[in-house]
Amino acid sequence: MAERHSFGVNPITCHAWNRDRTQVALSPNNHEVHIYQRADNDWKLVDVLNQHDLRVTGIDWAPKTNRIVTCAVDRNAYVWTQGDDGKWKPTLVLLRINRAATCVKWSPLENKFAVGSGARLISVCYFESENDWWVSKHIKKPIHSTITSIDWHPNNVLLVAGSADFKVRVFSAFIKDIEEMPQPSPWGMKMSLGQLLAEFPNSSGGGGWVHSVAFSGDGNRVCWVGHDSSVSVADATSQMAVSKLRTEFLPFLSCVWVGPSSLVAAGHSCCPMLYSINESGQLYLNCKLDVSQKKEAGGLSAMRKFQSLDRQARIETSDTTLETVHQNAITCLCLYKGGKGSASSVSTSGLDGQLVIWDLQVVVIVVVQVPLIFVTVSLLPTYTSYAK
Amino acid sequence: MAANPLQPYLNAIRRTLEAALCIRNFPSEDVERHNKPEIEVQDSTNNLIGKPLIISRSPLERTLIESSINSVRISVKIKQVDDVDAVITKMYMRFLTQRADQFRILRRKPIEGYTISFLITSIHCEEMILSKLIDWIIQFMYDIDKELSDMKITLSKRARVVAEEYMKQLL
Amino acid sequence: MILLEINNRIVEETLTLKFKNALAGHKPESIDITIADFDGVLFHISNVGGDKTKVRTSISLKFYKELQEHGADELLKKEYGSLLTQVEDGYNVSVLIDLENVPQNWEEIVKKIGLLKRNCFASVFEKYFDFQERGEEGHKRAVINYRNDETMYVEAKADRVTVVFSTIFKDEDDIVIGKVFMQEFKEGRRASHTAPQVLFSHREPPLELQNTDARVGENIGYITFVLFPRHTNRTTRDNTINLIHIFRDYLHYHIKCSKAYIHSRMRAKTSDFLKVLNRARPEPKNVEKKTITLVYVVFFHQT
Amino acid sequence: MAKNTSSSAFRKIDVDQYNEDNYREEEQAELQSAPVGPDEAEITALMNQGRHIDALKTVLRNAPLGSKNQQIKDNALNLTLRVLLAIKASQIEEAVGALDRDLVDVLMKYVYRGFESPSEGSSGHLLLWHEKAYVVGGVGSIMRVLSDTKRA
Repeated sequence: MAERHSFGVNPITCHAWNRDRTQVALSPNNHEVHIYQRADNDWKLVDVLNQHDLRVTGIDWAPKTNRIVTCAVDRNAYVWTQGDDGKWKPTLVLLRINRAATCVKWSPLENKFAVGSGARLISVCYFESENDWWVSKHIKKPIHSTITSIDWHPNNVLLVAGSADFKVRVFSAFIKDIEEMPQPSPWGMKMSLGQLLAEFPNSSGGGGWVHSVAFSGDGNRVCWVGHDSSVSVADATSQMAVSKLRTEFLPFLSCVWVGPSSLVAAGHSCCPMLYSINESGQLYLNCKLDVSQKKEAGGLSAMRKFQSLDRQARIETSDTTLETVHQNAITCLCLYKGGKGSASSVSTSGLDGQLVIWDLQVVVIVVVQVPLIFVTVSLLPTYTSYAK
Repeated sequence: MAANPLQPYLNAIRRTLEAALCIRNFPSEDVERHNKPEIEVQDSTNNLIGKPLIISRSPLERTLIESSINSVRISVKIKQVDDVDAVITKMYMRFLTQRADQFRILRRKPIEGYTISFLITSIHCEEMILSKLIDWIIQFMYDIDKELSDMKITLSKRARVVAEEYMKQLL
Repeated sequence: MILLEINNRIVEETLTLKFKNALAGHKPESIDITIADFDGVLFHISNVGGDKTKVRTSISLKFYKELQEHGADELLKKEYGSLLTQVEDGYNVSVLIDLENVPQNWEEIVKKIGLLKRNCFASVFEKYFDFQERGEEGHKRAVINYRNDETMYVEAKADRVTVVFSTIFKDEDDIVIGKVFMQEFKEGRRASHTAPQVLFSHREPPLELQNTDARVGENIGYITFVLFPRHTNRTTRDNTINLIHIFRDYLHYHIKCSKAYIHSRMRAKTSDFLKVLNRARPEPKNVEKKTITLVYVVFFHQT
Repeated sequence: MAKNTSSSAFRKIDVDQYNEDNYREEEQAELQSAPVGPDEAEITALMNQGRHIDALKTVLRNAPLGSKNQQIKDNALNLTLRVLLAIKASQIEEAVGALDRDLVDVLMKYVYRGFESPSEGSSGHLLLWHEKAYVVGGVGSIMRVLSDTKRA
């Protein structure tokens, strides 16, 4: 269920797969982007993109056109195209922002991409062939703080953005120069650039920075995770009703749809979790993807270590490795196999420098027909017999 | 350690730390190309700062945990009953804060009204194993409390020996 | 090493060496050394007029004039007799030893010269102990500025002699530690009910010195010893003088020792903290990539 | 000749506040109308009848979290603390068990608020409440206390 690869000790900020998942682009928490080629069980470094001079914050790999877009704290973004000699060459992007770029996403048709930034604006960039560079148009109103995460609607026009002012907003990112007016969607009629179609506060409690947002496969739902350890889904087709689940775990840092009504969220509790929506539209915790040596509920085991220290008065606590596969927060979650409508596995990377691929197949199918308890019980004996 | 009186207090602090230390690398919104601990930036817009939490064991002993999106400031007020406590604590804290660079997470100057302050940024959370960092802070608070009372006891023990030795000669 | 030595060890060792060489017949070399002692006292051992066989030891005390008023010279004459010699300029008392004819009791002489400072001090105590013994009241109290801006007062009453030290604590932490010590001195009587009564007052002088010009200040402490006849009679007086005259240095010496002790403890504990904190950093152990496909392949738990 | 502008006040203007993009507190106000807070008589009555758990539920249910009026908030805080301190240590587990997830979050907010002004003995008791509330609410309830702008 979990295929685990480590790239050293320092954190991986973000990663992105190419189309056939043979190559991955990831940034080791510095200004470089490393491209690894999978060689059965091992990873060979094939290329290093170092055009940025400050930490890279976002990478996105367009599968069809095989172009990588990276954005960094140095307020720049670059679109990398692979020359016939296999080398990646950057092309200039005029973001026109005066703060760090925080996240970047290709649009479904890969003819434009959006970059969220600390300048309290999103710049939507499209290619201008006359001078062979990417120009951008800004979406500013009414963003009040840094954009933390963005995602595209399948119709290539709508854009959802989560921000540090506790709001999730759906904008239109329609660029008239390169595309024609799309037909209206359940989100709203007016489609001019920058038009605010919907705005959701992260919680009635009025707080919680939004860490990650995502449109569902069919584009009718938006899910997001907030700093108040919550997972929320807003449904355009049912009068923008928001179903919110305040969990007891540590806050999640990223979320992605893996089915029409199920999504995976992962974050500080180092364990990716599968959430689903029941018929009446209520979110519930489906199961945890990390069942390795699951001894007690999520959250850090420091509490248990402290008690054992306290009970046996052991001065030096043993090497406190967590039970979960990831030893530190998960910061990036991508689809590995399958699309948003029906993904079969996802990949996570985190501050512990590990990249782990989780197979949802084993869990998702079995869970759908069979109550949860039976599954974990059936899994445990096969698993525990193999345990050390 | 038998059921020591500090236990519930330290447990509560541990849990609050687990929650507060969920921070991420967050470039500054106010200053171009800068990455500042938002908790320290005075004029930072208040949406990046969480609610400061106080855990107190008695009116004299409390811990203030102020968290923000990319940094956490933990300030501890250590019980000082009389001025001997105050002097020993002052000497100890000056000693530690002079070595703040080696400690990396120790703040040079404590927050107003507190004895000692830590400043933990996202870089520390990336570099260190979080549970060990929390264990260390809890162990630090426990040890400091024990160390200060030990020193006070040994000081008065020394004084007694010095006085008795002198007076014995004067019969 | 809790009690301070009252003799000056360097003076003793130098003179012993001189005598030993002389006895062994070696040719004496020339000597000119200056030695410092508590309360700004200076010793100077040198040859008289370049004559290597004559070794003169001189002592200078800033407050010698005040001691003279209380009969310091008579006491020294009684104590050192023929050893006294023409006073070296810049010093208060000089004693001469002749290496050519080494007296029989030279060890005793060396010991006595080592106690030169103590004997200078002793004069004022002896005088007031005698007053008390003879029951004479009403004598003016002795005021000795034994250190700049620190004074010692000795006063005789019918049944007791009170000695008051005023001392300055340069660092305000020292006052607090000083108080801890003085608290123990006050309770010293618990250990032995015959010990003298000790009082300590911070900032203002004690009652005896109310209307005098005694200094008042934030970092000034007054220590009062109330000595009873049992401490000041003929037999025990010398021992009492030995202890009382260095009390101020004894107190400050132990304050500094306690601070040094606290620092050593802090240093040890801090290095502990640093070691444990550095262990919180994950060491880049050679984590080989182990593929764990849970369902089929056996799960390796890396050690 | 150039007139010397002696005053340097213009240098001290905080320009940022005029940048309307900056996050401002007040437009959060319109979330819902602020409740008036629990009414004292009802709570005291419940307490006298010994129905402490119901008293706890009522005081938490209408906690004036969003209200801008500090006076209402302080009254609610004192009332809640009175209820919390009245419930004996042995009963705490049972009391927390009777609360649903949202009320545990509100309880946690009041526990932290209670820590801020410790009267004698209150902190020890609140530590117990904190532990039991943590068992049910998990670290998530502390996250809510940290991140919600509508505070106890």
